[in-house]
Amino acid sequence: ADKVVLQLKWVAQGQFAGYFTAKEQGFYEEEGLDVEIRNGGPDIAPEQVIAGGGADVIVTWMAAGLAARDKGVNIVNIAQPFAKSGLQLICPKDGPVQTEADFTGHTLGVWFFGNEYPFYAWMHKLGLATEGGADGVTVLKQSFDVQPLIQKQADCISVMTYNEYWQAIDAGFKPEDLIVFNYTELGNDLLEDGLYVMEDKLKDPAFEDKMVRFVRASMKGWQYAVENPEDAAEAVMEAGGQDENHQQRMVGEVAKLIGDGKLDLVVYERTAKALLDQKIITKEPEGAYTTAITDKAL
Amino acid sequence: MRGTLSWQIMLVALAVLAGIIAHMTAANGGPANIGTALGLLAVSAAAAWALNRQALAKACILFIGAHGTAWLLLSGVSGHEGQAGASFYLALGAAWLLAWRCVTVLSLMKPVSLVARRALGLIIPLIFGAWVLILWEAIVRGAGIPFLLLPPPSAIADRIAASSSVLAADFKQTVLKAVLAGYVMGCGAGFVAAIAADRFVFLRRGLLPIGNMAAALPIIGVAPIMVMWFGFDWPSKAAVVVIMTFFPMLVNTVAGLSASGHMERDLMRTYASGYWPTLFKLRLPAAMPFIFNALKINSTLALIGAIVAEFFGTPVVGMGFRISTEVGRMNIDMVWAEITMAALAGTLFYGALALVERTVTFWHPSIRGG
Amino acid sequence: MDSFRSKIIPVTTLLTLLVIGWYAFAVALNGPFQRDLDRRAGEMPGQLEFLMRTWSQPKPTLPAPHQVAQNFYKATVTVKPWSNRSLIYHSWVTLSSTFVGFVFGAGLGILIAVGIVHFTSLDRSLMPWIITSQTIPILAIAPMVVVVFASIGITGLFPKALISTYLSFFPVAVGMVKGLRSPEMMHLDLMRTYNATQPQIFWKLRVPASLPFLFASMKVAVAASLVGAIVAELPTGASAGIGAKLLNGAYYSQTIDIWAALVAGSLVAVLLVAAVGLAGRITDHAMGGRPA
Amino acid sequence: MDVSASYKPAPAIPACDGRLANVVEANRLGLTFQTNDGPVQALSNVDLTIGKGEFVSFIGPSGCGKTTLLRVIADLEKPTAGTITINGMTPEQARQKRAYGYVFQAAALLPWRTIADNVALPLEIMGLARQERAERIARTLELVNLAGFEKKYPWQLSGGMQQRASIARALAFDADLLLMDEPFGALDEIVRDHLNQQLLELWARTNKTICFVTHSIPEAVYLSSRIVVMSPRPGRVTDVIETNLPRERPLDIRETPEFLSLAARVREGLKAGHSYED
Amino acid sequence: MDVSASYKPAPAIPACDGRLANVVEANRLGLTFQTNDGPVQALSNVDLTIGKGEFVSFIGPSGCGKTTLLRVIADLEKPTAGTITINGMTPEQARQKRAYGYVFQAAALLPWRTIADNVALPLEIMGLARQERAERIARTLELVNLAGFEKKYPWQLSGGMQQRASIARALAFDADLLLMDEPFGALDEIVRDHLNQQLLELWARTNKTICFVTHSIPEAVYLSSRIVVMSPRPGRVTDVIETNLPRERPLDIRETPEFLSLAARVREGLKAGHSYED
Ligand SMILES: Nc1ncnc2c1ncn2[C@@H]1O[C@H](COP(=O)(O)OP(=O)(O)OP(=O)(O)O)[C@@H](O)[C@H]1O
Ligand SMILES: Nc1ncnc2c1ncn2[C@@H]1O[C@H](COP(=O)(O)OP(=O)(O)OP(=O)(O)O)[C@@H](O)[C@H]1O
Ligand SMILES: Cc1ncc(C[n+]2csc(CCO)c2C)c(N)n1
Ligand SMILES: [Mg+2]
Ligand SMILES: [Mg+2]
Repeated sequence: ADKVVLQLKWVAQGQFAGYFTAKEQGFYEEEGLDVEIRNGGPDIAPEQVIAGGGADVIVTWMAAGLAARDKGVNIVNIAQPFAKSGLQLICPKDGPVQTEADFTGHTLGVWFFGNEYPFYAWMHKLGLATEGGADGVTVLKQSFDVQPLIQKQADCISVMTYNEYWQAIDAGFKPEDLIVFNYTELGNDLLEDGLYVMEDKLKDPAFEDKMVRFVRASMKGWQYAVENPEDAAEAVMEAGGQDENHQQRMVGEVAKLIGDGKLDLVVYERTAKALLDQKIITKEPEGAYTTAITDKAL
Repeated sequence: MRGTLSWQIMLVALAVLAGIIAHMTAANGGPANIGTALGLLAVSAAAAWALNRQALAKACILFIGAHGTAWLLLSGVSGHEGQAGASFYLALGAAWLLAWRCVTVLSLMKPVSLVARRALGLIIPLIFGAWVLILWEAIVRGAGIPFLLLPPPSAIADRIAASSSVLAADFKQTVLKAVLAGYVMGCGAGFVAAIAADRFVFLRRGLLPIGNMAAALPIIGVAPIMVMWFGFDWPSKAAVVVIMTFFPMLVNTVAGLSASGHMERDLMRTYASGYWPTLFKLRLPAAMPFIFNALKINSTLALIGAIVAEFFGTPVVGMGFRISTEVGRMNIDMVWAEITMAALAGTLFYGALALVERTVTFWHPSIRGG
Repeated sequence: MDSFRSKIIPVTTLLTLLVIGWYAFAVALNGPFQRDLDRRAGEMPGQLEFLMRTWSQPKPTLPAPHQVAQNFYKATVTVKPWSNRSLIYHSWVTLSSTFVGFVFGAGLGILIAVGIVHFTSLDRSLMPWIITSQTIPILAIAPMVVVVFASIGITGLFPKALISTYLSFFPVAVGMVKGLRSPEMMHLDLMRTYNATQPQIFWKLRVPASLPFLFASMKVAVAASLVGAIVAELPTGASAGIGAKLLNGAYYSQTIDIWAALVAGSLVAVLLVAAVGLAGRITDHAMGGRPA
Repeated sequence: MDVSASYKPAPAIPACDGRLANVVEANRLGLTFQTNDGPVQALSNVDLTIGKGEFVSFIGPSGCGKTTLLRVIADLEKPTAGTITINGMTPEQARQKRAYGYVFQAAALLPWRTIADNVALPLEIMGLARQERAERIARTLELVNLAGFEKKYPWQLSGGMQQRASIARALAFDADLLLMDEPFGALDEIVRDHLNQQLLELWARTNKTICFVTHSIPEAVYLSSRIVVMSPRPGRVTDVIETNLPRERPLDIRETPEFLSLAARVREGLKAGHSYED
Repeated sequence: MDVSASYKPAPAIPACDGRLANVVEANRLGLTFQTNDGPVQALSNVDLTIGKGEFVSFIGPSGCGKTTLLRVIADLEKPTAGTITINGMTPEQARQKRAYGYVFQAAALLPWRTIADNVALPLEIMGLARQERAERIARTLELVNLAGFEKKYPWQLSGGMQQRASIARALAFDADLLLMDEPFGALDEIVRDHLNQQLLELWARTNKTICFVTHSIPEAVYLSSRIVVMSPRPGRVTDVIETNLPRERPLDIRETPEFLSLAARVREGLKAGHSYED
């Protein structure tokens, strides 16, 4: 079997259920692939891993992927399992923030490490400064969890629909206690989990073929996971996930974001433009994606 | 020394020979200047060997030979990144050996004048450090190591120059606020705890085991909690530093307090000296070498602690914040710029401590010489 | 064992005080959120009921001791020791890389100290850079280190132990340099009159004289080594080890799990430091151990 | 040599047996050290009474327990048998009242203090004013002939000078009871004679009680009002000799027949305790 | 007392001036210490020749440079002026050949070694076999009367016993040149006499060269073939006295007129170097 190393963006969890399922259900094996899935973690940048040759293919967000490409790491999007964004900002209803207009002068929790681009794009659109002060917002680099909200250290915090949102609920917030700003609904969404490989490797037809099979099996895995969240959660647990109930719920939520695996060029253009507007990338990205793989695979 | 051929020079000769062969046989392309570099190496090695007796002249020649070669090689590699061959590395290695020889010659020199001694004390580590950088630059660029894994020092230097205001703000946030406050409080708390444990047997028996537990409260677990308790700004980082530095101070002070001699303690007993006078006049001075041990170890731990603590909830400024964020943004040169700042600050702080130590524990055999 | 018995009462007293303070802290820290919750639910619990609630939140800011104890008990006694859910298993994983890292770190530290004490050129050129090396926030770049190693195919215990080594060699090196230089001048003179060789002076004089410094430093080093191992477990994507437990706990806001893992980490620390202390005492005894 | 025999025995030292004025009273004192290789009996059945103003020398072979006895008096060692009182108090109480000054067998100077600061140490602890301290330091350093070495550190002095600094330190302390453990061991004859005379003068002037360990028989006889001869394994008192020499003692008293016969008696006692058969 | 004057002066020690057999030769030797408070001239213009098999005593007031001179001979201190050779070699070469054994003024025992192990230290360094070591240890500890204390640690011994252990250590080393810095300072008269005799016997038997620092005039006269009197600030040699006593010296030689007149001459020399006017 052909060996493939997949580097995830984060720890084993429902967010990656498709890949775990594909492995568990033998979809990769059917394609003649031997896939090793490497979990990520805080401060593991998949882009760095692939640049160092530590992986064949990575899962990362489009913004981070384009930023890395801008820095000379020639990675290419070969498939886009997540069609929609799961990012949102939540604020307690009894807090000071009710609408976008209330942001000024308040503290907002944001994840950094390449996850901050959608937020900055949004603030850029709203015309809000992010250096603090009375007419801007104060940005707090948020930890993994929802504590800043409980502790009232931030007026609003970032959550993923499939993860931290439910932690807030678990902690005792009721859905009706929360104001939710969903990036997708606001039209601010930047593309999230996609599959990326090094551009020069892709020139090798054997590698390309391997990726075709990989994407095909992965999407099959996602398909299966969406239809069988229990099995998918089980596969996640197998891979070192924590808290089975939570993973099941996560798979269920992630399922709502999954598309057919093909990159939606409209959203791609928007993502690229937002990054360019904020000077996160310095030039119009070229060749940052290929549809060749998905065309063959799906 | 003494007229014999040192092993470094012998190796240089071998490396130059091998380099010439490799250079002749290598395909065209690759870094420029290698021929010139090999020539310079050969000349300076021969001159150093000939000048066996005059240490200063010899050191100068070695210095010029080594660093001239380095300069030639580094300037030759630009435009040819990742194309270095055997001859390049042989020349580099030979230059490094010359520098090593230079350091050896310098450290065998025993100048009489104080100024010259001080200068030597600076030059030697600087040459060593310069070579860490030269080798790093040459290998990274010669082998074409991806920028994302390890940027060359020159890129880091450029970045430092370009982002000095950001670096200054981060330095202020992390070092001047969190580290200093935490260091002072942590060392102070460890010290006071050690005295308390020394004063009261009850506390000694109870506190030390519990202190041991605090030893390994891993910052990674403590930092989020401190953020919960002290907010996301620098006080929570200072708290982490306090926890990090507490234990080394406790352990060393406790060890130091039992370092005074038996006869001296008996002497104080005959004066019916109370606990405190004995502590201040005998046991603390005798404990000073240990306490400085802790202060030195802590000076580096404090920096690490504050930086790591900034991974968990911070305002968008600070060295740790910058490091983790810029890794995510693939600005690895910025990460190394921050690391350079941290290293510089830490080394200076440590050096200052070592100076204070020399004056405070002038009487200890380790300072009087031994 | 006598010293053990004499410690029991003070340790338990202090621990009791600690626990009481902890409960109080828990009320203080969990109280505000509990009040928010109650307000949102429109409830008005009594004084005692309120206390109970602050001590039984599912994701408290500061879990009450009994919550931690329950969790700890569950994760050690009721599960198979080698299962993924057992803190014993995770502690063991961390302990083994700590141990490897510490052994290498202490060895390296001693080696460096020996070099520095014997070669002025090393003292002059190496020492400043060893210090500098420690001011590099290795923990901050631990992920990069792990990435770099993974990219050349080195994974598993080695990168973790490497970070432990990096953190633990320094205290040992600094302490040993001091210790190896601490023999009395008169004793050094004595060895000179015997024309003792450097190794003889080293083994018969410098080493015995340095032992108090060595053991004090090793206590610090073993603790640092543990911190290093735990931190290194975060980015390796390791699913085993106390660090992985802490990370998972943190990621899912499971504060009780975090604290249970912290307790496990502390116990490991106590164990390690006590082991070094014991080794120190045995050595001291073997060297005539004059009572203080 | 001008040997003169004209000295009269001095009158018995007053209050030598008076209950009230006794400074040291030991009854069947014993001390056993526990060592890695079995117990060592350092003192056994020592009975001893020292009156106020006496000058008592302890002499005995090396290892017979002289230092140990002094340490028991000074409350640095607890007896394992018998009782001892100092000025009617326990040694601990006496120590806390700063009843005595102690000169150790080794100099025990603190390496981080200059000579002057070392002498100042007990004075600082007693809380004397700077002025008073400076004066006492100057006086006692002068007395032991170390004026001019105030600013040196101990390791910059010769062995004898260190020992003299330590004597100066004890004298500066100025307690009523002086415990001196071979203070003049490392000094040459001339300095020794000088210091002997200084000590006698001090004793005469201040009526201090002095317990003095020495290895020199002439020194013991020259200085003391009473000589306690000890013998080892287990350490015990084998002879107590009253010297009855006058308090005023010029150096050449050492050549008088009384002196020589006393010395001979001490020597006999000493020999008896030795294991050498010569 | 049975004073007998029947001893004849011994014949001049052979090779005392023979160029070849000189063990120590110092020419205009000087040594200045740099201290925080100015230079201290410890030795100045010292000329000294010691022949093979001589027993030379150094005597002089405390701080006059005796220890420093011995340390220069032993290559523990570098002279700042003049030259010195040991057996025709530099002190450094001599030290490297293990030409001498040194007894320090303080005992300098390693606290973590038992007495036997302390004596074993130089023997281990010389690489002697265990068997040989054990034998030498037993013999020398016996010599200094410390048999039975092999397993004790230094802090469990009295001051004098520690000093004796240190003497045993130097004797076990068994070098041809013995440098002894007040070895018997902390010992009582009886032990001292005993050890003096032992040392003389050893000297006679082995023809070692011995440099001996002492503060006791009788000891210096009793032991030496030559006495070097020194005086301080700056330390220099003021007198060199040949004793010319026979090599065989019973203890009571100390009461012969020759002895007493030698002692008086040394005392005069010593006094001259002192600043006391008495
Ligand atoms: N390391 C040193 N630094 C500065 N001065 C020193 C040092 N060692 C000795 N001296 C000085 O040198 C002089 C001679 O000292 P030395 O130890 O040789 O005397 P000594 O004759 O052995 O005296 P003693 O009989 O008291 O032992 C003294 O004045 C002393 O202060
Ligand atoms: N701390 C100790 N532990 C065990 N034994 C000890 C200790 N201190 C002293 N001794 C033993 O007690 C005995 C008496 O010792 P002490 O020091 O009183 O002798 P000393 O009369 O002062 O002899 P010196 O004249 O040699 O100083 C010795 O045999 C010694 O070995
Ligand atoms: C330091 C840090 N970075 C990101 C997240 C949140 N997070 C976890 S998974 C994920 C989506 C990426 O695939 C995001 C944004 C966090 N909690 N902490
Ligand atoms: Mg004694
Ligand atoms: Mg001396």
